[in-house]
Amino acid sequence: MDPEEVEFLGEKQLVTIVPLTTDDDYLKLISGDFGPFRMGMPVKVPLWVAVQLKRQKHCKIQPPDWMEIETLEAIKNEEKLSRNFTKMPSKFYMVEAKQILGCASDDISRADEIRTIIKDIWDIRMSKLRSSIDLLVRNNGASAVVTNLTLMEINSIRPILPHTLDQIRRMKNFKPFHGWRSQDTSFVSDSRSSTSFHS
Amino acid sequence: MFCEKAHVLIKELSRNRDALPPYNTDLLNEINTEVKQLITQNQEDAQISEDSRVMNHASYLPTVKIRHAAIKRNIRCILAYHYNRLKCLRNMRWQFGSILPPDVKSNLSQSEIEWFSKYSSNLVQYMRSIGDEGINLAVDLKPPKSLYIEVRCLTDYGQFELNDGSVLLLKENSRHYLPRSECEELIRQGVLEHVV
Amino acid sequence: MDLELEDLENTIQDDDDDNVQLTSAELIEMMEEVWVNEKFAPEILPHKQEVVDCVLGQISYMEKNLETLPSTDFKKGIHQLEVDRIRFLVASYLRHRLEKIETYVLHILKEEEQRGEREEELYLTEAEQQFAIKYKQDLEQHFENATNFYPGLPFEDWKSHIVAPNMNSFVFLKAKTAVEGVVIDPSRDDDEVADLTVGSQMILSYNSVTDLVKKGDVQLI
Amino acid sequence: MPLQTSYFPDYFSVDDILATQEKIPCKFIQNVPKLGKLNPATEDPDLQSGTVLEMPLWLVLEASLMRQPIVTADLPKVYKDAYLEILKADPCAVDLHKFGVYFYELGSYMKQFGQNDDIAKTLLHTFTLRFRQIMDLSDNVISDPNVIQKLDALEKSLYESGHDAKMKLFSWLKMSEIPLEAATMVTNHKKRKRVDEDLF
Repeated sequence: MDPEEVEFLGEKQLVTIVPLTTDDDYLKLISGDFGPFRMGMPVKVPLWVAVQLKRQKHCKIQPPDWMEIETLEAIKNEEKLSRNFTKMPSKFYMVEAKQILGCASDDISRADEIRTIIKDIWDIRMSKLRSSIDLLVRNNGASAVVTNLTLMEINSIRPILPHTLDQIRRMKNFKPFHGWRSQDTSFVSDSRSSTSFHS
Repeated sequence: MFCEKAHVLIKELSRNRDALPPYNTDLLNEINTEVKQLITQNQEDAQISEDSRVMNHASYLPTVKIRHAAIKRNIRCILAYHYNRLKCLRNMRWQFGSILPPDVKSNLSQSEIEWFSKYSSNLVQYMRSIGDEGINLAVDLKPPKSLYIEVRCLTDYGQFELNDGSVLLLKENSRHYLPRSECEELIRQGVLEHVV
Repeated sequence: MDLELEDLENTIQDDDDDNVQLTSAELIEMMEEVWVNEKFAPEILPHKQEVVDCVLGQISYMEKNLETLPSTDFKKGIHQLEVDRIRFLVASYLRHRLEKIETYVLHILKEEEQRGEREEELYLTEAEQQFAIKYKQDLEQHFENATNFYPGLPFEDWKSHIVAPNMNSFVFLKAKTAVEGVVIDPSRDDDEVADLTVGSQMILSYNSVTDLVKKGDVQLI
Repeated sequence: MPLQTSYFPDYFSVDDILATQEKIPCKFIQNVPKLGKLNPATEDPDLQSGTVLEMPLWLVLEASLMRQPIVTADLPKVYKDAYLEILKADPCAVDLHKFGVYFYELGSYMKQFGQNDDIAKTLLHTFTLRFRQIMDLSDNVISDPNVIQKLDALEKSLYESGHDAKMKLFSWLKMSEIPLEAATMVTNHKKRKRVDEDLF
């Protein structure tokens, strides 16, 4: 899966925007109704809608609760101390961070610091992930629980982990694709098979 | 050793995993000749082998078996060659559309050209059947991010009409702000470049 | 200015499951799940033509409505983008299926025939079935052209070594319902099992969860 | 868009055909009349029982795994104890490419010849211990071609799919928008065309 496709799935996450204009009509999308949009009144919309409206200067984006220095520092510390993966505040934290910080950094105080901490958290988790994968492969594992991994993280080890486990499995129960043995018997019992080519 | 030419053929495939070099008629003819020879020899020897069973003479059976293995191997290589070229050709249908550039076409065999046009019409027929009005599966390859994108023209393409009826001139190095859905195909064909 | 979406029937009937009522939002959600499952399952999954048709119906309804909306309305662009997003979803899903059909054409047609004989639910739509049959014919014709230098040449070996998907491929999944006793590696004798709690995620062999994916108890991710 | 599957050979698989083309030593245990030309060392029109030759794996498989075998297979030296010991000692330090381009695939076929399972165990051990190296390698944006050259074909394909994913993630993280691109075949095509033109 391409990262853009993970992003695509993450873009339906709801975020809060503050409209800069008023429009009492609901936005009636196929994927749900959103609105009404009243100047200054926070309202939830899918991330991709928020980005469009922000680009057209129709709104400000309110960062999610967790997108804030102290919360993120706490998450980062916990991630560092814990042997396991901690549960992230959003299963699409990277997508949300990239999109919101990308188009609405003027709506967020200390956006650069936030970006750095999120990148730190990602890096800590990635290095943990690589060690766990290595262990799984060394133990010739046939399954693993990955409950607290987010989709972007899972996608970052695809296809290398699934493919490696596929190959380990093949090496354990190797069967060549050709059924060499069975072919032989039919041939011997019919020594003329090579003479019967003529249709 | 048997099947050495077939091996050369497969190595050629292996070197060109995403491209189509000229259809190797000469090499294939040589392989075909080898196969025909093996078959003829086997027919003779299998007959002798059959007779010698009665007369208790040295058997040609091992000879026949080994040649038979070589025949099968040659066929596997011939088919793998054709199969993998088709896969490549199939990808070209998705990337170039139903009309191939002449120099690609000149690398194909007659049978490949026929296959390509049959595949193309099979695909079109399938795409037409979807939903009420059909759907073009060769576009919308990536999740859309915005309705309009900035593009730079890479060649002197000429006039281009948009769905709203307006016409613009695509000149080399000219820049345009266009609906993504309308220029996606030109980007894939290398006429326009998406400027990020 | 008004989009007249009030007229749009916001619920769609799904005649498969005793008239389950779906909102269009749930429909899109379902289309997403169907797309991801098809993307990651090594084999072709049972078709979801009803879902696809409903989604396409929603799109054309929306597009018709959009024609009446002045392009000055900021909502118009958003609606158009949504239509494009959903069209991508459907197109990508159908492309994945076509690619599997082409790659495993003999295997899929054989299984489909057996399903027909057993009067089971078919996996291909009618149009896909036609595409597959045609694809197989054209492939065979091409192979015949390549081997007709010797009449009666035994070139059918490839049909006894049919290209089939690797059902043991490892996949990531998320449990939508609690499932107990998923056998980790069904092809082996050790009966190592896993229990899936709702929302838990795992990587394991597709073979272990084939039926659960088709039943909708687990979602590939 | 391509179907992303890990290596799983089938009848048309170029890699399987190349792997089974590798030569392995074998000994004829029957006379094979008329096929003396398989042995370049003799003018004898027939191949005599007792002849020792190197033949491609596909032929050895056909000629040995039958009720009345024509040949018995021997292991190529890289699957014999001395070499296996090297792999057991420090698999990560080995230039596996020199052991064989299709080291694992060929090794897997060696199981067919009824040896003990030491080969199988060593292959798995080697593969799983070298995995970290391959993963780390694919995680680098720019990788050292000298290191990549020391991988066997299977490892290389894993490296390539891992590296490809890494590059996609890398550009996703870096860019605000991923550009729509010309089809790879179109760009390759253009490149080739330019090369052709340069010749004149």
